[in-house]
Amino acid sequence: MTETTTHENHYVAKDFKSDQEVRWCPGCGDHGILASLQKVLAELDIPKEKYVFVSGIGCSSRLPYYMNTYGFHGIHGRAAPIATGIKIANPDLMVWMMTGDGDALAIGGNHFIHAIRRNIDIKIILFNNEIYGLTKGQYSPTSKKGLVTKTSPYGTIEEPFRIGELTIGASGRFFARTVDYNLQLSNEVYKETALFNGTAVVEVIQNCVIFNDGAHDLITNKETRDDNTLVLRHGEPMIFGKNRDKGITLENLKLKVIKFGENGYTEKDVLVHDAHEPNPGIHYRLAGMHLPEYPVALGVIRSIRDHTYDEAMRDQHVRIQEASKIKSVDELLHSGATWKK
Amino acid sequence: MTETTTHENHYVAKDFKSDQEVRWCPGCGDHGILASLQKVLAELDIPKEKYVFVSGIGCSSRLPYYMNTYGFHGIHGRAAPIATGIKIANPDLMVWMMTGDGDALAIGGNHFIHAIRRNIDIKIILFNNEIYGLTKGQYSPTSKKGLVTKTSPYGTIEEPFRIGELTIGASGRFFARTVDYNLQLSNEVYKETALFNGTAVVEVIQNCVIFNDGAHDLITNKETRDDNTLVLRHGEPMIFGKNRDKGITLENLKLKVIKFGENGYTEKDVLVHDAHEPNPGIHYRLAGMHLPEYPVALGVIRSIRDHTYDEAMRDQHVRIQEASKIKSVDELLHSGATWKK
Amino acid sequence: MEKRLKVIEKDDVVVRFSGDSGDGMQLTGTLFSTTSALFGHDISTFPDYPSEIRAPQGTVGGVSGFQVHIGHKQVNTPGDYADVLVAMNPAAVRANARYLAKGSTIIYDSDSFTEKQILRAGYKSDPFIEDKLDGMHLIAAPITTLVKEVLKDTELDPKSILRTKNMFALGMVYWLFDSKLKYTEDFIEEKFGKKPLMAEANSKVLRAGYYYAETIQAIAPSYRVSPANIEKGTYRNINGNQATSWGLLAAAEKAGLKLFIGSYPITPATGILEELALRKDLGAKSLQAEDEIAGICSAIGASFAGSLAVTSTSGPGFALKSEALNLAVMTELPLVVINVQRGGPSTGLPTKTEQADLWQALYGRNGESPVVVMAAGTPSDCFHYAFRAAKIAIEYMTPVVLLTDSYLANGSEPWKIPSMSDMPSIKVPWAEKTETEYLPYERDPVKHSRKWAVPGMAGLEHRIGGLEKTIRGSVSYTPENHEYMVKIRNEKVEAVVAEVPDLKVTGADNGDLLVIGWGSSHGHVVTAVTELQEEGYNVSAVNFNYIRPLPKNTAQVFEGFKKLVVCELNLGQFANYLRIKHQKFTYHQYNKVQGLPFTVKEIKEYCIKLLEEK
Amino acid sequence: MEKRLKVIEKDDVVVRFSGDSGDGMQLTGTLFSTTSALFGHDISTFPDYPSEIRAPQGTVGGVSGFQVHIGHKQVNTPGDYADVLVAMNPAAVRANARYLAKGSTIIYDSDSFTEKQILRAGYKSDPFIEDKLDGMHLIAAPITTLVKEVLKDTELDPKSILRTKNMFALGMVYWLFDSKLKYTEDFIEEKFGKKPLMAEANSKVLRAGYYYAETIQAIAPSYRVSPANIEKGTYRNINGNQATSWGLLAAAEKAGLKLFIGSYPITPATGILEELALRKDLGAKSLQAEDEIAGICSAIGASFAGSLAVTSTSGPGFALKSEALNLAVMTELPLVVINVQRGGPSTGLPTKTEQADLWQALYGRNGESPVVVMAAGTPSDCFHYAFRAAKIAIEYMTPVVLLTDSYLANGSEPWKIPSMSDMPSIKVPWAEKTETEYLPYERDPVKHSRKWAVPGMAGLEHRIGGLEKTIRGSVSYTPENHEYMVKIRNEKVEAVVAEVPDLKVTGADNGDLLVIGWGSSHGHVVTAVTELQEEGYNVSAVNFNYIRPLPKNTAQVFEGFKKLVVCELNLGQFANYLRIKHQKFTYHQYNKVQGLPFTVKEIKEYCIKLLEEK
Ligand SMILES: Cc1ncc(C[n+]2csc(CCOP(=O)(O)OP(=O)(O)O)c2C)c(N)n1
Ligand SMILES: Cc1ncc(C[n+]2csc(CCOP(=O)(O)OP(=O)(O)O)c2C)c(N)n1
Ligand code: SF4
Ligand code: SF4
Ligand SMILES: [Mg+2]
Ligand SMILES: [Mg+2]
Repeated sequence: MTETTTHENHYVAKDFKSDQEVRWCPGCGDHGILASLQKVLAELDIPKEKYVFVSGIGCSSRLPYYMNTYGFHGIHGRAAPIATGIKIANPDLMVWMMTGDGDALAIGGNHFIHAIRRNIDIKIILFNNEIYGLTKGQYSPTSKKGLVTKTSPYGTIEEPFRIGELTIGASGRFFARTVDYNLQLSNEVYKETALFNGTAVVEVIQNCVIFNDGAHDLITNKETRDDNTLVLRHGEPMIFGKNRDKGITLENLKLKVIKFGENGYTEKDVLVHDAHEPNPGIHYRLAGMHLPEYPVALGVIRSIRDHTYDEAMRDQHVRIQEASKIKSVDELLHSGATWKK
Repeated sequence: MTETTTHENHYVAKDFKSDQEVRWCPGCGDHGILASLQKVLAELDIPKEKYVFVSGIGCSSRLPYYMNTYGFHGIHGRAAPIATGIKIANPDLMVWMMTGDGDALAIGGNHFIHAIRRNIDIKIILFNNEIYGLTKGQYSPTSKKGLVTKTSPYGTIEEPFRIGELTIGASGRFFARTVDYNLQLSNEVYKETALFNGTAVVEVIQNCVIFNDGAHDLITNKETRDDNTLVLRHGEPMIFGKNRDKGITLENLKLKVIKFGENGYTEKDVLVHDAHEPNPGIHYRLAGMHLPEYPVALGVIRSIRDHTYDEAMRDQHVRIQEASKIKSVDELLHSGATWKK
Repeated sequence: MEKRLKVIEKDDVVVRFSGDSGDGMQLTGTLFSTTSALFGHDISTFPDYPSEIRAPQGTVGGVSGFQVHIGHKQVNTPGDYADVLVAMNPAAVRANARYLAKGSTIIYDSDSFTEKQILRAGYKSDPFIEDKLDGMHLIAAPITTLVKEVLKDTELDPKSILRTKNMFALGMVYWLFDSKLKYTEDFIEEKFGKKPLMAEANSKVLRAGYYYAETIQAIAPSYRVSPANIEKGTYRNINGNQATSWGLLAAAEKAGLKLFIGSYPITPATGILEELALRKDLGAKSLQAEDEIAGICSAIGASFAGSLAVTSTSGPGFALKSEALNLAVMTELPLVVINVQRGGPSTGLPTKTEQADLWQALYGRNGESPVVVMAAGTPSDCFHYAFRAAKIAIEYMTPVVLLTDSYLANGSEPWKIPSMSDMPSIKVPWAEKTETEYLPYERDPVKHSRKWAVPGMAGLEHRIGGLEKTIRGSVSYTPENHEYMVKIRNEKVEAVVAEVPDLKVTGADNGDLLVIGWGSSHGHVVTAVTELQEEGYNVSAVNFNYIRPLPKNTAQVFEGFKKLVVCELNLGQFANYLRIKHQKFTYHQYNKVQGLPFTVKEIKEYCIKLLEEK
Repeated sequence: MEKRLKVIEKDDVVVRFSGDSGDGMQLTGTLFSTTSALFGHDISTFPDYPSEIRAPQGTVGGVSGFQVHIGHKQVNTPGDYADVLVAMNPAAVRANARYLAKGSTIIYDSDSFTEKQILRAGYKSDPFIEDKLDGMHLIAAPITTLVKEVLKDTELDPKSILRTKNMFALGMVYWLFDSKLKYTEDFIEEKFGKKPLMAEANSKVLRAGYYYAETIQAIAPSYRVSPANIEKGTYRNINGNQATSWGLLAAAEKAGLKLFIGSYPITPATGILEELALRKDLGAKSLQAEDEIAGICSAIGASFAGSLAVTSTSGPGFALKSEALNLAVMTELPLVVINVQRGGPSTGLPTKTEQADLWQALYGRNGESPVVVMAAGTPSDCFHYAFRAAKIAIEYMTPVVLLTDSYLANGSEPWKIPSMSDMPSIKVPWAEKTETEYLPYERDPVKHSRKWAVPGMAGLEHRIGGLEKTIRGSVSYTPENHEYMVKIRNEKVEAVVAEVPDLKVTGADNGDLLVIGWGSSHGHVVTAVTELQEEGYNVSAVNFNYIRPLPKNTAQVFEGFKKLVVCELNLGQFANYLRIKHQKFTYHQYNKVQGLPFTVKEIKEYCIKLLEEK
């Protein structure tokens, strides 16, 4: 991606609004994500024409139409390879991928894990509403077990993927989680995402008001959210709770929620978040925390700078082109064994 | 799967040899896997006609032809959904899936993680030779970074998947690792696999003598293997080394190799393997251990009994059929609003 | 299952807006009528107010309605029965229940279906069940909530906000009918000129309704046929997806097999998976797979294991299944693939109808890959053709592709319920253990089908797969074997002609023009031709439901006519197929690729033109 | 790039077994000859021993050879040049290097290519490079190691074990020629009757060699043409996959674009990805994708971003790409899709040749999905057609499918190296920022192509995708817009006819019979017809390289002949396509589906029969 230099492009969020009317259902979490992204882009110092927004198919995948940048609305599940092709073809572009839980993890699951493994510089924003919105409400690979939907009239019988575990299991170097309408946290997270170099996966807890309303209620409503989420920031202790009286520690090889003052636990027992630790073990566990045993972790959970696929390809090209005697197709055609007639 | 009752079928390994001649290259690790599987099946008390061997495409995927049971040689990457269909259609069958690192993790990656997530009772034997054998030597998603192959003449530039991490990241309940020609360990592992109920993934360290010979040398040759591998058995301490003088402990949130007698470490510091711990954190780390920092773990690393997809479907069918008034298609056709003319 | 229906296609539709007096239904109706009239439709309207000026809110007495009848042809009445009802509350449903056409669409504000309101309307339980409307096409929309959400930042008072609900409903109806918003927007502008807040709010809500309908892919069934000589019997309403699902269940029951469906959701095919997911009571097993490839592969696995296996999808998903479909061709396993066609190419027009996947069904795979191809003609006969597709698949050990489309899938019609005892039997070609070795590719001398041995049968263990193989199932690269197998697979599919009924001609066997349709062209083609006949033209019609193989008497029927015209919703795929199969005839083409079904009128006009040319 | 070659197809082949005196080459040669003769081949053999009885091991002098010439027709000589050389050591290579035909295959025991042995044979470095054999088809097999491994459990002494190496090599050759092992096994049985250990060992090793060749999918190039009127110039050997790859590189250089290939390995197409992976020196970017779908999607992405994008595959992989290919159709982006056909359906015969993916290329997608379809005719003209495919893709903003096949991909021939300055220019239809808004679907009035704006160009930001859309790129469900777009996409592909050269007839423009081929039928069709002409028949030939659109003069050429016959390696796909496009002609068909190319003989025989029928 382009390096951030001095701030020359004085954009405001509105500059990233396209002329197409936004067609999501009123109240859909997607509106929040769009607003936040537009705001973040305006704050970066990158010329508008260098952004490409790529997507698959789904409500979430409509986002590129609303973004006044280059955009490609692909086919279902295939945003990752399309984005990969774009980034390889022109590593100067900043490539964002908009996808849903069905698009990225059902039909697109393979491309998702391979993009992550390759560590190509793509920013993946995964709108997780735990449902297929566009096709009107079938369960998705992240739907909670037992959910009644049109294709599971008696409740689903399969365990959902945990996006963070899957990402890190596929050697993910960057994983973050935010909430659609938590604009402050989202801005922070998207900004870190933009500045990160490599495959970045952001799971956005997104509400589908029509087909799965309230699926995330425990972690989004004002009453319960502070006790049910833990916002991680690099270098800060893992403290959470409405009264900031709870924290995470490690005990018997497992993460554990502790309450300060109970059983002799104090703030000192709390782990400090290190997003840059290469060993994925602890991040895997943090990303996998879920209710009711644990709070859900928000913020940037893992962020490891590693050689990216696009960088490695560029390096290889440079090295080989310097060493090779073949500089043109004519030379290629005449290389090796030839004879004259 | 069929419950193991009294031993009525007095099979010997030869009973599982089909009339087709085995066509793998002499010395190929696949021969070892085949021999071991035939031996294990003979020891189980399951009628031959209840086994189905399903595969994709690759050298490894030829195995079903050599097994005198029902067999289905599918298409590249799709063994998992074929096996899923078979198991759902007839849960009485014991379904084995033979696959390669390309078949399961390149083109078949999505089906692989979804089978694991659903926890359908399929025994997946993944022949990991870190190369595409059948197509004559292109790199695979498990090839070590930098490997020179026909499609990476200047060395690969991508990090490989670690099969164990990927499996557990996809909510895997059973993960084991063995070595093609380590028949004793393999028999042990395949037997546990056969008896396990749910999606079982076994990574077999397999040598392709033609296109990637010696890729696993450090962990297979007599000189170095004992120092480079750790055989895990449930309830036993994690001790390894030619002189059994090394072990694994947890320190600073990370696994650590210790040498008894050095820095005051003794056998007491060593972790004891608990394959049945539901929390995947420690298994994730054990499965991910790799050289040079850690020995490679062999044996059954994780084995968690959970409700399987096929069981859950059966339960749901029983429950709904008991409750429903519709018992035949005639009744269905007349259900709801009808009128007479 | 040949039903003799006089098929009448309505080129017209009746829409009724209904709600409380305060809900603004009169305005809504008027705006819709004017927009339609401006679009060139003929219209006839009928407003009916409650007798009291302010009847008690939420009661049947307080319901205000506005009915609009729009049509391509002259429309003479406001219509007897409504095809689309917009119901702002339960009372509106109650008031209109008996004035609804069979298979009509009801759009309702689900927020207003609270227990209190339901009781107030005089219902005791679920209004739709109580009034036997559960067979209708119900579109629930939380209109109140959505309107509040859209206007959450406005400074309007809550009451004014709620007053815009009618615009939301109107927006949805506009989307259903592909109407333009312009006239209504202009109207709003003018009406609320002095109240910019109100103007903006109404416009916003109107568009929100329109987009909402688009987002949830609301589709109105557009197909209606009324039986003429109605046979005695018990009837019900059924739509195409439901009929397809039930036809498969019927086949499974007849064959004594378990039904398995492995599919991935996709508009407009999802209804089949949804319906069969419900049918666990009848033992149907459904897998919502991770993608279309897994869907078909799981079905192939289930077939190998002895189920009646099905996979359902629409165009893009069908494309993804091509490779695996060939595995079924090669392993010669029974498999029913249902492709509910929609507008293409690529994602195309997901909610619209088209018949442009015929090529793909016939030829969209690598190598010589013969499969049986069929196409249903009306929503209810999807039952019949799904049953037949399954019967052929099992008895011939072959994949069968059944084509339906968006138009059939979402359309519904009254259907005379058949009795299972009248359905033909299905004979499963089970293999049996004998003295001699089981040969997986040994064939029936007539059908060329192989015998089916499934895991669990002792002594019949064997291995098959996608590589070319000998009669014993072992892999073979021998040139002659390959050529033999390529040809015999082809001949097997051709042998299915024995199951294909002769073409029935609507009209005389000879004449000036034969109008040829296939699949869902049925209704429009037959109606157009019947009308032309009544007008004295020498015209007949045939509609193909069996595409590969074609009926035996195809050439013979064609010979009776001076001209042939093929009508289809694509650029001429079936016409070209006929050129291959029956090269000697000259085919005219009448094609339409607009995401819409034919109209009777346009077919008639084209035929008259063709008859006049010499 | 019309080269005037007199194409000679050899219905015969020369095999030479060569090794140290102790390597048992004479026996091997004799066994192979007898097996061939038993199979009905005509043969001619030439054993040549070293002059000394026991020449120094490993030296050229010690080499013992046995040459066999086998053929369908009468074979009069043991052959001048070997097409296949079995070399048990470096000395065998040295001894035979100058007696090898162009593009021949060398199977060698890589274990014996140690530094010592290489030096001993008189080489200083890599024998293949030193003797300029690196353009040959080299099959390295670690025969010594493998033989030891096969016999590791035997009680035979090490020396006897090594003596069986010749059987391993023989097994491999048998696989290459699809021969039966029976005769050799019987021979072994008889010869070693009294030494069961030896008999068993030899049999085992023979089969191991055979299976090894199968496992590594050893394929011998089977295509050879020799230029007749040889033009002056610099020549090289080139095979089809290499020529394809280089043609693409040439197009990228001419267009000033970066070449991008996104592919997944599959026999016999992998060579293209492998070749382009090597070409980082020329800036080619290659992605070995996780599957075929990712391959084509990455190419579509690269195309959107301004590269000359390519994806290569074979039949099953091509099937998987169908859905995404439609995305390129809809977004109207340049894309070259190369399908190296192999025997189908399904996994079929992965190493064998066939022309049965034509339907799939033309019609294997949902909806109305027009793409340009081309087919190369000889290994070297893959260069030309790959270049042309890229030129059309770019200039018309359209996907182009280029069909080659296993026969072309692995076949090689001498090729006159063109100069890049003689290649036609390629004009990229770049969009430019102007006063008016950039309209992504605004079209060139003649070509109907749109303009190409790529990310990074300021002021041309736009959004496209797979839904139907208007000229501005915004989504549209409007019926008329859809119909317009469906038709204009079609017309754009038809407009490519402007780039298609007229058909050239081999022979007179009028006659009794026109023999029609397409793609790789070229050599056999033209040779057969030329021979028939020499024999006095009134026959001509054409071979199609442009399938969609067809050359303008197609009907005109057909009109000149009393009979037409279409020869192709499938059940008649091109013949049926011609029935659609040019219905008025009657087409005879000569089809073969055996995984093998035609032979000249069989085409001639068929033609003569057809000419004799009245
Ligand atoms: C090949 C293909 N299969 C299926 C579909 C139908 N389809 C469109 S979007 C979608 C799922 C959308 O779910 P998700 O990705 O979670 O997006 P959301 O709408 O919830 O944002 C499906 C199944 C399609 N368009 N193409
Ligand atoms: C759809 C499709 N794509 C590609 C191929 C070619 N192909 C066959 S096997 C294979 C990879 C085999 O690798 P792996 O699964 O590791 O098996 P191995 O041969 O190493 O045991 C490939 C790419 C194919 N047969 N089908
Ligand atoms: S259906 Fe759900 S996800 Fe889609 S736009 Fe509406 S609220 Fe959002
Ligand atoms: S190519 Fe490799 S993996 Fe395949 S059979 Fe030979 S040694 Fe085994
Ligand atoms: Mg979703
Ligand atoms: Mg492998």
